[in-house]
Amino acid sequence: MTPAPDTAPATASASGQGSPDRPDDVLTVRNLGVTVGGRKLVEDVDFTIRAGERVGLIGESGSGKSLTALSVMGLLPDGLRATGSVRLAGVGHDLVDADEARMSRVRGKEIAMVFQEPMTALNPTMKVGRQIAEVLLVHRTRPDRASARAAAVDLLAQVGLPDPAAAVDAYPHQFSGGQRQRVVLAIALANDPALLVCDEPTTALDVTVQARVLDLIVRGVQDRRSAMLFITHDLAVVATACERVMVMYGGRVVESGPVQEVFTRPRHRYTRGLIGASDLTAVDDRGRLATIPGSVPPAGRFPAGCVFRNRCAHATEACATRPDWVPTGPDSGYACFHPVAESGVRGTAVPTNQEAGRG
Amino acid sequence: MIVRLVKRIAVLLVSLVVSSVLVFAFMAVLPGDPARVALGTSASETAVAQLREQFGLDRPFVAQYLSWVHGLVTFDPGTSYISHTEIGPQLADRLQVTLWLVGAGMVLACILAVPMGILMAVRHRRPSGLILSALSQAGVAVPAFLAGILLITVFAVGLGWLPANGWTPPAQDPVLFLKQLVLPVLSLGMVQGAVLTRYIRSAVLDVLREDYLRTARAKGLRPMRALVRHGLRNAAVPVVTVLALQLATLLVGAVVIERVFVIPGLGSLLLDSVSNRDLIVVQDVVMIIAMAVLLVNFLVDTIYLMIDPRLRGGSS
Amino acid sequence: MRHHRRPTRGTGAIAATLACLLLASCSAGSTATGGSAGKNSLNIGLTAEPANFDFTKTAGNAIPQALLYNVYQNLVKLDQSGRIQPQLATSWRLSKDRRTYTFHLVKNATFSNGARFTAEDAKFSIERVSSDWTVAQKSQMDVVDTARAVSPTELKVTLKKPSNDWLYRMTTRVGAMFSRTGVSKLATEPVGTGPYVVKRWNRGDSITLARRDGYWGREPHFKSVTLKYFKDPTALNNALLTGTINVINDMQSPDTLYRFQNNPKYKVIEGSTNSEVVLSLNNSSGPMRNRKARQAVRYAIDHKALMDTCWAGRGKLIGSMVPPTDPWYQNLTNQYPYDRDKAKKLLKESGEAGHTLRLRIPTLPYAIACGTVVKSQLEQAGFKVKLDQLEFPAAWLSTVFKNADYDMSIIGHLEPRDMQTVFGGKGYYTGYDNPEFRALLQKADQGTKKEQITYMRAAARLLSKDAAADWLFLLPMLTVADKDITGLPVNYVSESMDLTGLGRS
Amino acid sequence: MTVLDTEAAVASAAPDDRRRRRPMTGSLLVGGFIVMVVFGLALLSFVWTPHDPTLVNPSARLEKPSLEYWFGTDKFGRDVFSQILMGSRTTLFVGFVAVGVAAVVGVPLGIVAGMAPGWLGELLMRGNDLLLAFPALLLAIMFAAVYGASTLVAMVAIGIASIPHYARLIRGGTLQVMKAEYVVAARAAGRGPFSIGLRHVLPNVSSLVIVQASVGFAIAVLAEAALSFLGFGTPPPTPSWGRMLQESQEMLSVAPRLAVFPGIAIAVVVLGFNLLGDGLRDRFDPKLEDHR
Repeated sequence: MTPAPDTAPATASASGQGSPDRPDDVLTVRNLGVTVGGRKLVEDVDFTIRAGERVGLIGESGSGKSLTALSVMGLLPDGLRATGSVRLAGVGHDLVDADEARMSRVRGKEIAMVFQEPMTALNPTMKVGRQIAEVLLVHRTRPDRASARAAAVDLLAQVGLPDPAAAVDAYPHQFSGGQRQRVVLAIALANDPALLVCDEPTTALDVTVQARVLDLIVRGVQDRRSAMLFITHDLAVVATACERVMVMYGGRVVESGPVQEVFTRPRHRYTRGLIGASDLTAVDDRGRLATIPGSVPPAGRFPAGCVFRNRCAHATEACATRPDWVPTGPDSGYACFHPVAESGVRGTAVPTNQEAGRG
Repeated sequence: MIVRLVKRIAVLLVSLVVSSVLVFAFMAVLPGDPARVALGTSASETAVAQLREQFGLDRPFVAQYLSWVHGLVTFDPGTSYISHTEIGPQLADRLQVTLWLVGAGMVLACILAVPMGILMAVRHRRPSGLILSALSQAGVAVPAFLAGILLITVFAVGLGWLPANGWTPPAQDPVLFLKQLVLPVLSLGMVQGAVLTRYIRSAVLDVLREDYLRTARAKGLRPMRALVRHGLRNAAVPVVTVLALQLATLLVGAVVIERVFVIPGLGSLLLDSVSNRDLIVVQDVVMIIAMAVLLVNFLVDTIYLMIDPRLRGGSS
Repeated sequence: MRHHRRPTRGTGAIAATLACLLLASCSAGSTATGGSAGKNSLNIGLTAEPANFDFTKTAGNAIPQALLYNVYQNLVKLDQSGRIQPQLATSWRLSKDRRTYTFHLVKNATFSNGARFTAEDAKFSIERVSSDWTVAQKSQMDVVDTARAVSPTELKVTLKKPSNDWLYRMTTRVGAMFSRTGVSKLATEPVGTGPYVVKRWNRGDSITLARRDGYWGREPHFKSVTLKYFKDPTALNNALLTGTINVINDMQSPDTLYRFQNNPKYKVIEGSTNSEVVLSLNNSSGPMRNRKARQAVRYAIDHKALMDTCWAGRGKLIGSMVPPTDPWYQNLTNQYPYDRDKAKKLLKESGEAGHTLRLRIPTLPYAIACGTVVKSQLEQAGFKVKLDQLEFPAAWLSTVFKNADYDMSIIGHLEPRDMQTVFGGKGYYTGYDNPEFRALLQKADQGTKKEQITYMRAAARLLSKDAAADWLFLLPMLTVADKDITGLPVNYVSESMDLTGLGRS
Repeated sequence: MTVLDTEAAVASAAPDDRRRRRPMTGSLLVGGFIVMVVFGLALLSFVWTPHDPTLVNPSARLEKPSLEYWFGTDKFGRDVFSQILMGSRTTLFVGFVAVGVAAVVGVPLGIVAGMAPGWLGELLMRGNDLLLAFPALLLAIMFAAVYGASTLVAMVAIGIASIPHYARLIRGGTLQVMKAEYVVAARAAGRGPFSIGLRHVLPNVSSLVIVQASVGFAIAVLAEAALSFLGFGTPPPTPSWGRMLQESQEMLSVAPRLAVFPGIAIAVVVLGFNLLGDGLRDRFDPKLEDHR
């Protein structure tokens, strides 16, 4: 997770570009940027995910976390361009700027994705069994329709759908949102991907089913020894599902590290605010919940220098220049001129897994 | 599903009855006594009265309406006031002509519009997409009869490749039939195609924004294949609705092309009958068109009912 | 709202089929241009299609134009120069008291249903006019007292009073000879003694006449003649240019005539018709009752400029209701020469200047063209004119013709010798009611040939002087045909388009 | 619906304060420009035309374009340019009548059908669909037969035939608005249906109406041309592009320019209104869009 300007290739995990550095590195992102018409929506994002590792990516709406995920998938909307480098273990080419023919061989096989809206992510006019079978047939991981169908039944059983043999012949509208998300998950896990990207997979679901779907995702990933990049704005979810977390704001990674460490001892002022805002037990003198003042600026309109400085109570003139990445461990660090002192942290509990405050 | 089907059939029947009443009532308002027109300018009042009696025009409206509907239902619409000939075969002939014209025109329109519309949607931000889009906009803006006149001027009168106008029943001379069909079908197909292209573009654009299309790509389908496998089926729904509506509308809309190319279709029968005050024929033609529109809409509805899994179930 | 459906495999199949179809037709199209008739057949382009084949009950000129002299025959017929000639009668004689005609009929004539033509059929046909016909022309037979078949080949017709006009009318539709056994389906299956029979009728498109086997007279050249109908003059031109038809009979777009005149493939014939384009004035009500106002109208119109503008200068300025092919024709154009100042003065004197005149024209090419010019010219002379376009025939007939709800209209009166009908009858839409005029017409009808001419001329002059209407011009007969077509009629003076003389060189 | 994050990011990345970044803003500009020019020409024709457009001048028949006659003259010697100028008035009249009739009836109908209880809305829409059974051209021909051919009659017919399209569209929009929380709140606060329709629904569906009206204008102009061609449109001597085109047909071989000028005028105006409609549609929420 990494640095800033051209000065430091200083991250522990990163050294040089090209193929993954270590044998168990699954995804290596270097210097990733996303631009639209000259505006930078995401810039200088560097990170690595190792095999079987579950990494969370949190931030408010507009922080660029979804764009980061979509860049990895090569599914940016029309008009948006990715720069930098995204390498996947076992794939001989860079995913950025790869042509559709190459990307389509990777998607669904090496990387798979679970989307936010289960209600619309499935084709309403196709039986779910065929939709699952399709991903197997496209990548020829099953030789024929019959075996693909059998595999689909199996997958539906794995994601805990009742009566999977009947479910393959049902249409999406016959399922509830949580059930549909399981179908989407079944599609994503069908080819045992090296990396699963989840974009707020539980946000649209009822609170009561969120935990179960989350549990299924984690189990599915663990069973396959797949790596996971998990995008959410819900800190509790990250705490439950991930080992490591990256905090994004204004299109940049502002802090990263093991979940426990970042959530209990945040260094970046933004991370601190975020955690404070999701702590429903902490109120101020007047009995109000803590919030981050101001609102997220429109993309590309973040201040120069530290992107958070216009909402930060601690900002000084120094913040007008860009803060360097300060590594604090092999996979952790932050970019802030006025970090929270390591000792002076109020003991903030890791939020429990429930509908926590949203950015 | 059966309940829905029964409901739709009931709606269709009620619509048919209501529209037949509307048509009949409208005809009653039309100025110009058919008997007078049939007899010419200086026929005596007694002769006119006699003819009115013969046609049954002196009966109460309800009786006239009922016998008209009876004629329609039994496929025996009776005899024209003006031509003194059976209307049934004439309607069948004219309808056949127009169906050839409109059918071939629509098929051509589809052949042009489906690939164009998809291409325009897929490339809607690229120069090629914009150029196609501009072309289709221009196509929509040109009146169909102007296109027809230009085609005649160039290909018939100028180059002498094809006949300028006329109609020959296919059974009489198939080669001539085809030759005479080309230009009218072209002018109809191009203009309709341009209109259709816009609809297809917009439908495909809508579908391209759908999440399930992104899901399909995330599965590893290439964009075109994802669109074909997952998108087109869904994009087809609004397009087919429009297509059905256009098809029915064209039954009379083709009259302009029929006029340019001197084709004895349903539209020109309508025009002739209106100017001759051949009211029964006018009534029948209008009713045929209304029936066609209602029927086609009903069929489209029913097909959706059969195909869309979401409509099939209990919930809407 | 409706929802999603499966893509259509069926569409693909249909599409492929049609693609083949289009390809086939394109390649077929490149070999030849179209439905040009073979050597033994002829295609003629016309404008007004008959509604049916029964002119005894259906008004209009389209039916006699197609059938008379071709399918039906008369005892006597009218030739190109307007003279009466024998047809089914070999000769005829008029009694001294000018009331009894004796016709000697051809011996070997048969109807297309196989029946022989005899004097009984002639008697039947004449009597049938009064008993069964419904069209306006039936009154032309009112003058007949009795018709008697003296022998199978001799017919005696006695009139109630002498009438020059009656024999002339026998050349028109009312003189058509029907079979006693062939009048049951007149609307669809006409039975006559002529050289042609109706073979096929593609309604809305064409009528095909076929040469009849066993025709009693001289066989016409063409085995089959197709009459193709075009509502639009441009389509008619294009059809000739692309070889779909061989002849345009009575062309309605004179501005385009030059295309054929300068082309060696075609010949153009300009002849005369009976069709006076009349600016009819409502003599019985409204501002046009005023004679001075009517005269002002006549002075206000520059006929030469009008004809040049709306009919490309083709046609003839006549100034009266009499075409040059009638024996009593005289040029009356100098009675009301174009004089805008005089028109303004007369209009002022009439006291009608404040009224807005309703010029209600039918939707016919010449009427629309002339209406535009007439309105402009009248306005320049100080009239206020409102132009209404009424759909022809129905709306124009009921509004202008039947109800006389108009001040001015424009219509071509194309019936032959129609001065009597248009201005002599009571209740006619022109509303012209002048006993002196009617007396002149009566004298003309009952007098000798010479007297007829004298009185008809006097009547026409009176009509013109009264400004009962303004005669804009006489429509020309413009025939355009392939160079090799021979025997084309020059004038259109009878009700028939006589096909029997046509040939190919 | 879609990835909210991305959408928001993309939207806020657009210049200005538009809510969405949509392509083809050019269509709005070009369409708007053309429409403004037509309005300008129509206004100009009230104060100035080079010649009297209805004056028949036999001595100037079929003149070629010149300084005197910019677009030449027709077979009656009338100035074509002046007629085109005057014709723009007819064109606008045509559009306003057709769109006006359709909107005045269709919009309230759509709103009522959208706000009414289910069965009533259904009934209204069924009746509305019945109108679809009578295509515009058919209705126009019938009306012309009854009331005589005139621009007004023809366009009222076209307007009536377009009512169902407006009603359907507006009903769809109304149903969406009625689901919105502020409407639910207003209803909970006891506001009557009339007040809600006027204060909440109408303003929110007005963008739909504007888009549809722009497209409806184009349809009306084309319909006028077709009807004039059939002889059911604008009667002479009122200058109308449709009738000029019809009149020019006969003269096509003699003076093709007579067809070219009105033909281009019609095509450009139709294009203009269509582009304007597209552009406006792009600016407003695309999810509310319907297909004519």
